[in-house]
Amino acid sequence: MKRWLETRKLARKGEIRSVGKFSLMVRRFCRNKAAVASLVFILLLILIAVFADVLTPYDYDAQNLSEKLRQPSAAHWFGTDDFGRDILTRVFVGTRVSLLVSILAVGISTVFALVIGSIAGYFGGAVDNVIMRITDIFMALPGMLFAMTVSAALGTGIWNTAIALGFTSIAPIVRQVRASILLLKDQEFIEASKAFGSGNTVIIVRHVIPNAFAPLIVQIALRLGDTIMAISGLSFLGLGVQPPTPEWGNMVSVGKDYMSEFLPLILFPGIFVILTMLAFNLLGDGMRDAMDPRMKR
Amino acid sequence: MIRYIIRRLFLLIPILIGTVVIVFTINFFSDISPARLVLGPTATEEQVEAKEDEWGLNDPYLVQLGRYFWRIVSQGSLGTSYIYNQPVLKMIMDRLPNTLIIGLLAATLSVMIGIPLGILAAIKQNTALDYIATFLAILCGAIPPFVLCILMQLVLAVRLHWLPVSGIRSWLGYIMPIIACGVMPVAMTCRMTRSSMLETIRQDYIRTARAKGLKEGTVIWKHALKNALIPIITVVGMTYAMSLCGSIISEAIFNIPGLGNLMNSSISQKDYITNLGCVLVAAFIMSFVTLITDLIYAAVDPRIKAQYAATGKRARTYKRKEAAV
Amino acid sequence: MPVQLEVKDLMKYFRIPVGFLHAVDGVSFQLEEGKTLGVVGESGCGKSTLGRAILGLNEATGGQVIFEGEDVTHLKGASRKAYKKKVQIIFQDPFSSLDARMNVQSLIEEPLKVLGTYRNKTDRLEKVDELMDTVGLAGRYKTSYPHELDGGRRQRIGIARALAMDPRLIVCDEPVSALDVSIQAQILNLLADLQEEKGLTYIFITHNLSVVKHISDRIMVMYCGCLAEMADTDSLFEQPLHPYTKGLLSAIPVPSLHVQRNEILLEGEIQSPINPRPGCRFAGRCCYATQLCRAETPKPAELLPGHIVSCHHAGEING
Amino acid sequence: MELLQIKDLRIQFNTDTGIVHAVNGVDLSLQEGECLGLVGETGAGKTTTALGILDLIQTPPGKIVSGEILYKGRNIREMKPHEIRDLRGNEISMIFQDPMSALNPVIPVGHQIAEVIRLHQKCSKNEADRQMLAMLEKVRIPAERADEYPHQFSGGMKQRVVIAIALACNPKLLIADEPTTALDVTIQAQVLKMIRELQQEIHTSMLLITHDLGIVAQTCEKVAIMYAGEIVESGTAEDIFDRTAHPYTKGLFASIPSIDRKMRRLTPIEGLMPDPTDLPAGCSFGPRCPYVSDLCREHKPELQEIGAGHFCRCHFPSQKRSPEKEGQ
Repeated sequence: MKRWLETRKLARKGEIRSVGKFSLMVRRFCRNKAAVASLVFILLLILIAVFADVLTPYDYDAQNLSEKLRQPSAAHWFGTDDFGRDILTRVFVGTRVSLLVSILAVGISTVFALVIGSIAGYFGGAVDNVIMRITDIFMALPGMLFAMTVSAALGTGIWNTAIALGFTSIAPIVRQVRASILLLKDQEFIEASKAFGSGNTVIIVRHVIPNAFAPLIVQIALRLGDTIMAISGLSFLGLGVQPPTPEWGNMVSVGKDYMSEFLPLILFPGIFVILTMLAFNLLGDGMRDAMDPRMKR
Repeated sequence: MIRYIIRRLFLLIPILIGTVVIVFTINFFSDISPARLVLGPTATEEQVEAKEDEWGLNDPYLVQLGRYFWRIVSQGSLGTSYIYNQPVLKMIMDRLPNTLIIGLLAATLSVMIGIPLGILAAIKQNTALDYIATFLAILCGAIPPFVLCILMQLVLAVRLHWLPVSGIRSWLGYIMPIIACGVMPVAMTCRMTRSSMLETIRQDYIRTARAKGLKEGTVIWKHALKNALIPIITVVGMTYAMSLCGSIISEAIFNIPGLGNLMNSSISQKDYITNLGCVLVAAFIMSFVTLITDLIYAAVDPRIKAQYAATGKRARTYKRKEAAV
Repeated sequence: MPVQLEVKDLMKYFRIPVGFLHAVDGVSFQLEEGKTLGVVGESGCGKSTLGRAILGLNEATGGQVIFEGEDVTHLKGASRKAYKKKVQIIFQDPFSSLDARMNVQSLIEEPLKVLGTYRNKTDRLEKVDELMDTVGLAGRYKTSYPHELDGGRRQRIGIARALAMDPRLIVCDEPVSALDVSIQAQILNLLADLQEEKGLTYIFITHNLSVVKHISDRIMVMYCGCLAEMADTDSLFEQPLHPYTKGLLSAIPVPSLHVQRNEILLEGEIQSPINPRPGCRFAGRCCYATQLCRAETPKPAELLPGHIVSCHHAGEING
Repeated sequence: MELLQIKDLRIQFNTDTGIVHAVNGVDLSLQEGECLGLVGETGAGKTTTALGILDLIQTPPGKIVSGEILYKGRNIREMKPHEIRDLRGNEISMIFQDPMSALNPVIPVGHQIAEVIRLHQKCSKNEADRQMLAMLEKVRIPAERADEYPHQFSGGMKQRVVIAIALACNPKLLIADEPTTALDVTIQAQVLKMIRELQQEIHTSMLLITHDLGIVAQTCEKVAIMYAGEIVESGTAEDIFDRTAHPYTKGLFASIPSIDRKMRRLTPIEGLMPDPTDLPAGCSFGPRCPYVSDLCREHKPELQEIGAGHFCRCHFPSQKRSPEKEGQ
């Protein structure tokens, strides 16, 4: 009944102006204020990341031992750290590091997972079986332990951290990609296309990938958030991104030692991590709801 | 059913072997020698070389790997730690109880809070209660564990002096680690319960139950909850699996001698053999909890039970039919 | 009229965890050009699988499909593509058989791209206009998406897509089952007009007996993967020979207060097509069943001219 | 006396795209022991009306805006929740369209039947089980299958379980919402026969909702045709089938391929049902009606009595009586 009503309503509208499924999604998304706010916040973070160097008059690495551990002031909005460096600048540069590493990591894992998952899902049979048994093994490793092991083996730094986190999150994405391809494969429109004599490549390119794309975007948004959390966790433990390169996690780690007398070094990076995580989660949820309107009601 | 369990237990073996092989391979190709770390920078190349020979680190890949598995099968030993010079198994067993206590309590806590809160939010959908619960759940899911641990330490221990800053000398020491491990699972369980309940309440059989004249409470608790449980069980299972393997970050911050702490130190100190032992134990815990989860599925949903029973028989029927055609 | 399609002892088994599902089990028929064969049966009787096997969407397990004198059962590559141009399908659910991301124009253009006759886009779009006109879709819907249209219009898109290949034979797999009666009538009229205009051959698969009677020249009744009875439409409705057909016909609810029917109520349920035992598959529900029926699968036999029935006792039952 | 009387029932749904007028002033009445067929196409508001009777409309988004639903003279809309619950499954029960999803998949079928007996008859568990087994026997399901789960039953058997649940407490009124649409023809015949027999056995009145005029002809004495949330024609089965008055009803008959007569072309109703968020000002069937006039476009016709007990919502009912029907 509900589907019918929606269709009927749109059937009338279709005579005036046509609305694609995508623009319908955008409309539903825009109605979700929290998700739109998150999107704005994330765009802001990206701007901060890009212009981190010019937003403040300080250099993130410029030490000033006479000015160390200062509380927030007009000159240093977020205060200064144990080497007298401006915390605001370091949080901004940390934003760049976190976003860069997580985008790289998610990019790596998504590309690999897409290829592997599509092969497993679309062709099935023995190939699928082998791939799934291997992912079972990877899934049996606790995520943080695995990420730390790989990270320790590869060494620290932006690229190594990205590769470590990317590599360790391939398996769960492979499963998701495979599941959504399996779901798609049974759709009648794929069969309809086969009835015209379309080959596998045509079907994958024209139907499977575009249809698997939307749910994948949601996954990517959620993954980006999770990865930022993992990066800061690794950096906090001394793996991942190492000082002097600022990163939210390693800043908090330093702040921990001055916990009882000096808060800004914990507070500001902490707030940035929490807000970023919140934003990516709300954005992901908002996009999922926009795609599957049933969940909203 | 028993056939299914046995089959699953056998399938554990390749998974455990696989995890060890993966981690072993990663460690094998790492270029930092544990011997160098143990002996310190002053040691000569020869001393390092001798130490590596003693540990068998200069043998070929397959020999080392084979030796590791052979030691497990023949002696039931996971080797001796490079750093602490103690049997790895003993080190793990000493630390496991602390992790298990915290993990079990944290996961149980999350179930006790997350599920009821999720159900409540679903029943009272779009009310203030629902919004608050949903917002709290999203917020709790967004706080990284290290920030949460430090904030708790700061407020509850350093400022208020209610709890010890770290260590588990008294039972009070367990409180913060349990909360730290429990917050994220509470959030996940709550959100999953809410969305699963909402999905179930929309089903036709719930309408049938209402049309019977049942009270709303009976409809929810008897007809809806059992159907909504499957995805909830998945999340709860994951929660238990993760918690029982120990939280590396919170054990490090609260200085708890547990499995997570051992993993952390073995990784940072390149104590590869201890690391492998931890991986093996963690993978076993993860797989075992997954198996339990799958069995609970069958107890909840008769359709899944029927499916398991069918997979047990499958192998034989297949062969017979193939012969026939 | 020459025979266009010949199906010989077609079999399609699916492997499932507990054994084999005999979806189609030895079906044979011939179909003349420009005629309509109605395939009726209840859910799970294998009628859709039969249609897909003829198209090659499910490769047959055994038997032969001969189209215009050529064996097309196991085609590969270019010859398979050539066959698909001549034989097309219209699906039951006009919602799931259309990719929701594509608008009407690109949906109808898709088969034209595969076809490859129209090299440039303008030619293709011209053809799209022509097809939309043929199936009665107003040009203003070109930019609409399937979810914005009602079931009838969506089914028209499906028909246009099938026609794009300029086929000789169309398998209509329950094309009107998802539609309301008033829309159903519109689509049935369209299909009849197209057949007249283009001399198409139809295999019309449905569970709705009134619809099948309306549109078919000849009807095949399937039961549990097997052919139960096949005859010209009038002869089947006037003189059904198989006990199952009799029960089926008497179960049709007729929208009139003045039709008196001697109701033959079929008891029991349809037998599972999974690992069936030998014997007549209808024996469990048949009031005439004997030891013979349970032991031996009946062969289709031509009891009256052009009237084929698979029943050991068809002769005795019908005197 | 009327068992059920619905007066000017209006139900709306608030959706993103606007207010959906699902039911717009429906009047129905049902005598004791009678069987009324409510016929209409998808989206005509049949199911919504039925759910409205049992107060099962999901609120929000749905809402009963106005009207009375009198059951034995009492207005259900004014009853307290516990009074309505006492009616549901006990005095008024419902059979749903899709047997595949109407049964709870994780509860044994026997328990699902016994539950409603225990609830309304306040009896012991053993007594309820005894009655449950008797009920299973009535719908011809072997008693030993009571402990099985819905997924172990075929569609027809599931629908029989649903019937057993609905009739377990000998209701006064049975609302059957497309009870056989999801079933095969031969199974449909079995289930319909069973419903009819049981209905007569326990003297239940029935509101049969369907889109299939054939089923109505077999089952119902009274018929009401629904279009766009309104009753457009109602009367005895003879009135509707032999003295068809409303052009929509006529159109429905002309759209159905006949099993008895050969015809080359069908005469479908052109166009689509109006958008329920934006109904036309005058007659809601006007845009599709071959006889439409300016009067129809401007003024909504009222339901008027054109013969004893035969009502029709049309400005020109008599002129449109179908000539070819008289031949039958």
